Amino acid sequence: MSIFVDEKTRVVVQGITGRDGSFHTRQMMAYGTRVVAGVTPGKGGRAFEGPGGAVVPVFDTVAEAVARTGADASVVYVPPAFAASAIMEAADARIPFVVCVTEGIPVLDMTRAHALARDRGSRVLGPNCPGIICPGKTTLGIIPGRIVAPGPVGLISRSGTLTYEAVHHLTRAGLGQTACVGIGGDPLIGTSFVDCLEAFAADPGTEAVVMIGEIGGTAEQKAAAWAGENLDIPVVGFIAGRTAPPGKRMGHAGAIISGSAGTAEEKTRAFEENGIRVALRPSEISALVADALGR
Amino acid sequence: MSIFVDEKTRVVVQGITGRDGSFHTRQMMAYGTRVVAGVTPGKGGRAFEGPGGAVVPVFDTVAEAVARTGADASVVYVPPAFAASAIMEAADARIPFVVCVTEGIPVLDMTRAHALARDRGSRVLGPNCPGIICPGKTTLGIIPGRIVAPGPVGLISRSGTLTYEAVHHLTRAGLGQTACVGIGGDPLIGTSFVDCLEAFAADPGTEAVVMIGEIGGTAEQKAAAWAGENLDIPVVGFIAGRTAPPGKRMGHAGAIISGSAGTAEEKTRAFEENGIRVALRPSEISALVADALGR
Amino acid sequence: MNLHEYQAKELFRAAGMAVNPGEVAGDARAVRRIAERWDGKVVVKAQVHSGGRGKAGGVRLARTAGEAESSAEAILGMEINGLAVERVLVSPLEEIASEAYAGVLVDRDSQCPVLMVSAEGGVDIEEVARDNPDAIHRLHVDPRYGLMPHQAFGLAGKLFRDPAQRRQGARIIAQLYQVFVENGASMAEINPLIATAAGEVLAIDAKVSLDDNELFRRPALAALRDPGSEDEAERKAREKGLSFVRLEGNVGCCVNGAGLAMATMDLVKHCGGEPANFLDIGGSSNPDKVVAALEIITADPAVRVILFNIFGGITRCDDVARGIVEATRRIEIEAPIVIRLTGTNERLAREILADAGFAAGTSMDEVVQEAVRLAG
Amino acid sequence: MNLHEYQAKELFRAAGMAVNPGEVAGDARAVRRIAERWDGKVVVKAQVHSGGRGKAGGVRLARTAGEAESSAEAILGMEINGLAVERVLVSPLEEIASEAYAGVLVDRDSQCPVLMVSAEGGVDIEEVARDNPDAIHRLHVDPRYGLMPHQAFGLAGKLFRDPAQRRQGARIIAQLYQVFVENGASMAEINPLIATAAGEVLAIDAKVSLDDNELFRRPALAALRDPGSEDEAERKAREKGLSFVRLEGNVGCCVNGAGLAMATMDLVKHCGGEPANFLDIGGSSNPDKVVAALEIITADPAVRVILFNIFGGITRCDDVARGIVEATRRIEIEAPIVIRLTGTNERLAREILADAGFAAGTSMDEVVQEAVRLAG
Repeated sequence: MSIFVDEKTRVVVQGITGRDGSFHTRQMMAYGTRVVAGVTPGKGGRAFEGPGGAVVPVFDTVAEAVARTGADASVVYVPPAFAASAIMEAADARIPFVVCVTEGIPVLDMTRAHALARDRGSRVLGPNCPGIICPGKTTLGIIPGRIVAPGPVGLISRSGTLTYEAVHHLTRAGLGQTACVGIGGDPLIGTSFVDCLEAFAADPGTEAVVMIGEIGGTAEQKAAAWAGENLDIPVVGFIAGRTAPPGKRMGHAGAIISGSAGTAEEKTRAFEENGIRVALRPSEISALVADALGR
Repeated sequence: MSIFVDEKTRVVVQGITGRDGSFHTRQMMAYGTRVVAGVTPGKGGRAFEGPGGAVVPVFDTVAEAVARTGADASVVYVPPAFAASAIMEAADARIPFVVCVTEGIPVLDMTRAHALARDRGSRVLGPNCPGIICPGKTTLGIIPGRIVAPGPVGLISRSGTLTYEAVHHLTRAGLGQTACVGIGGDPLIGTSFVDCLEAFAADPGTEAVVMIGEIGGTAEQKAAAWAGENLDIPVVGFIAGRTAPPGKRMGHAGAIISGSAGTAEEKTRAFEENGIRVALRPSEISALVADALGR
Repeated sequence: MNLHEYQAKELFRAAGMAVNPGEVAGDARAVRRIAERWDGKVVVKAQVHSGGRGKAGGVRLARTAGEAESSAEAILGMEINGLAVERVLVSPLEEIASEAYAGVLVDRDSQCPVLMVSAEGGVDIEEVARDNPDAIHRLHVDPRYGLMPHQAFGLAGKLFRDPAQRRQGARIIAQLYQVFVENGASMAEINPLIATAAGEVLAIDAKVSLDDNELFRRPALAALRDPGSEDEAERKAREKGLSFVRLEGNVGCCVNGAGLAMATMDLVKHCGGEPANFLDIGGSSNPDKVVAALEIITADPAVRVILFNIFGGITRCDDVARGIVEATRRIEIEAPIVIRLTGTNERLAREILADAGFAAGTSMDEVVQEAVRLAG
Repeated sequence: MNLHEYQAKELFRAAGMAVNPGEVAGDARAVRRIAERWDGKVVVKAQVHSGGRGKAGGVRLARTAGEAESSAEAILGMEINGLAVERVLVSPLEEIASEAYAGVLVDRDSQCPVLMVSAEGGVDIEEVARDNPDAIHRLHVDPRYGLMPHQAFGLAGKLFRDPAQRRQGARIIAQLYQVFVENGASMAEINPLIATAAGEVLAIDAKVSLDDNELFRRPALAALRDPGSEDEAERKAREKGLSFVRLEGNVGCCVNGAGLAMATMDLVKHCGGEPANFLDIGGSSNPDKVVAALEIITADPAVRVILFNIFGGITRCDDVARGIVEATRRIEIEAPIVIRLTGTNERLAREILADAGFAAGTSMDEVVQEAVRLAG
């Protein structure tokens, strides 16, 4: 099983003719994602060549792409100056699920984009996220397909490569995944840990969840509280940034400790208080999951 | 019976210390309206003296007034430059029913105010309207209490004094009212003919409806179509402005014929096509109502 | 309040829009000098608050400066729909490859600004709306978000196929919306929005109406009002806070409330008369307003009878009565005055009127019939 | 990007806010001349990107111009939290009747700007938040509507009882929000917002942080960056598009991805070592970035070992390998380099490294342990 998307999801790629957009569109198509349309303003009418001779029509606007192809999810690979507008365009075209990979979008732009997405009933994943992969089914974003495998574990993470590290260990330990979701490293993200936990809770295929958090904000604490209250499958946690100094932005715009909130200690405590076992090294995650699943 | 408000409605008056606000607050209180609070920014803490020694507390903000008095309706007597903000304040304080008497509010201000009212779930009556009176129960606005009487007729109108003219005839003919609603003469109004028709349709006390329209827009046509489709009590109509020239604003900002839409002929035809008998003179309205009610 | 084309274009330019150049002049010699700057190849356009300028001969093309001068001579002083032309706008001729339309106004139903574009520009958009409604594309702008870039780009795609022109069109549409919002307009329009032979997208006409209710906070815009373009009586009424529209008949009407005023006009007509005007003295009780109203009505030589129809609510009948008495003292009124009064302070009003020798009825029907009879 | 107080105050003044006057100077003689203008009764404040200026002695009051000069001498050249003070702001002393706080930032949970005000101003707001959280009043601003007048007036009521001061306070709160939004700030703060003895409401301090992601479209604001206030290595990293934070240890870290970079630091510590830095080379595959990263890391004399941890996704391992080889050719690197590579083009990367005499592991745990061992 999977969450949010599956093999039937029809994907439009915004910024398909750009450097990142074209590269990752081919990667997604090679994995099996149904990329049905691309959008680049001013390049409507062209055809994008995917792997194996597959051809994807390019449109000027998302609305046209939806009208002509029935796309029901979007992936945004658009430079930061225009990315919030691209999300708003997708939401305004009533795309129900929008993945935004772009990093570096102004936060005030995102306050408006998130507001419109809420008004239009669109779920945004990200921005500044690697996307979502449902092993064996579909991938939207940039998570490398070769490190995942189908199986019973749901994974949620604020980061990109750290997610790969954890998934890699899981896959090598024979613990495949229902879905791996990178929710993004920005302070304002459209899909939270809790949103993903709810989705995994409703997915009969998911038997355990891995949550990979980091310093900054209180999203992990909320997720832990929610899991403690509502989730009856085991959760394994990891928090990056135990050695990060306060007040410094650690790469991700969201990874900054302000005041006493947002430290790794606080988050670790919240995890443990809610029955979530916390790995101290990425390599420990798979062992804790195997243990929790009784394997 | 009544619609939207009744004798239990707790009213806050915005602009209570102003010339119009204070005069009409006393009129409303004299009629029996439960005026529980007033708001004038900068005058919080004062007391407003109503008729018969009654005292109304004045607050700086609507939020305070609601918190302290449980007000659940507002009447706005605030100059046009600040009236849209006053409506937004009321909506933001989650007042479910807001009457705005003020005339001359910039239309673009009202696009925002109406949007917020929708977002916050507030119904706005007006602006540029005389308000609503439920004979024997309550009055919010400026409709003179002495011309109405309780009875089975619901009245909806875009104008003020023309409403009085019609009500006056009804009352003298022994045809009292459940409620008389002035929806306002502006192009953008919060409560439409259809909204009022729906409310009257749900009110068991209303046995006939009078709709007094005028040139400009297509609200009367929509109301006629709705009534033809949904209403099983008789409706009597009147349209003002049969002699108005096109392209000229007849007093009300909304009363302007543009193109072929919005003429009195179009509206009269829409009424008649939907079984609404149309009076050619205000004085005919009561006779048509009496006839429709079989009196 | 309507702006002249040249004023509207200034607002467009201030927003950075690509607008064709132009200069305003009030006499034909000046037009010749301006036209020389563009080799005489210009268009001379009457600046007047009226549609159908072209059909009325108020827009002329010239190939030489001399032609421009004689065109200006023909246009200046011309009357278009009763309005004298006092100024012309002179602009260089553009080579037009295509003509489109773009406009924005506030839509009553959605309560939002609505942008309208059509690839059929340069013609009366009302006609397009009637004859070929599918040629007009509408977009409702959510006032909470304003016009979003993809929306402007989407609309521009209805007008231009060439990507560069589409981008220019999108920019102009966004600027049109910006002008509309930032100046408190009730309507803003470009017709035509052209692509030139060289491929540039350019606004070569401009029409902006401002929301009168916005003017109090926009003194610079309020100052653009052209007093010469307004009917004298309507101007005076506006200054006195009265709503007045001149009509063709001979029954002068003075009513409180716009709806009742229209209904009164209708009843005059229904009884076989012809109203001379729409006049709403508004809700406030002020004898001075009544005096001003009577001055405006009696200034119209066609008026044979003056009809008051007052339903007192906020308006106090005694204030109206005092105004009538005061006016008859100050100005010579030959036409008979017929009065209907009911409502607030009605009794006091009747006493005041009786002291001055006036009677007043209570029935609108009866009084209107009487007025029509007197207008004979 | 943090602004200095004097820069933030300029933004406030541009929005029309009532801000106390002040002038910036870089030497004590100039401070004396400035102070004379206000009879010597001034406050001299270090302009440095650090909190706790007062506690560190960076804010001094003077009663005479001479005192102002000696205060400036004491402050200029002082180090506050490792940052040298190069400029002071000189302002006249105000008679303070009350001190309040007003600030705005974007709230993660509501995804809206949130305004915070407190009648307890002039002190560390974090302390107030901890010790007396009820003294802080929060308002979420719906970004679709912006700050509405009643909201600003409501907040001002938490600060001022006097109606005139409340109105002034509401105006300043609205202006603060305007500065925040119009300049793309991530934080804007007035602490304290005072009422003077004469009853005026005035911002006498100002703190603004700009969202780095906004700077590309705000060149005038980007130009306000004070290069002297930045760590040299952090400045260079920023210019090269790297995320870098200097730490205290001796294991230089070079990682792709912020989360993995933090996890690597944590693992270094977990294995008994101390990371010398956080460094994320980002996702793009670019040998030049790797060279720049190595230059920055090796410029730190404390570094005893350099640890690469690369999980190739978008990042191509061969690009990183090329960068390492290239850097060792261009610069002298004494510290041993320990490499972990896995993912995209891993095999090619190993070949490139082997040709240059480097080995690379595949296990993060093993390689980190090795690096810690080598750092000794």
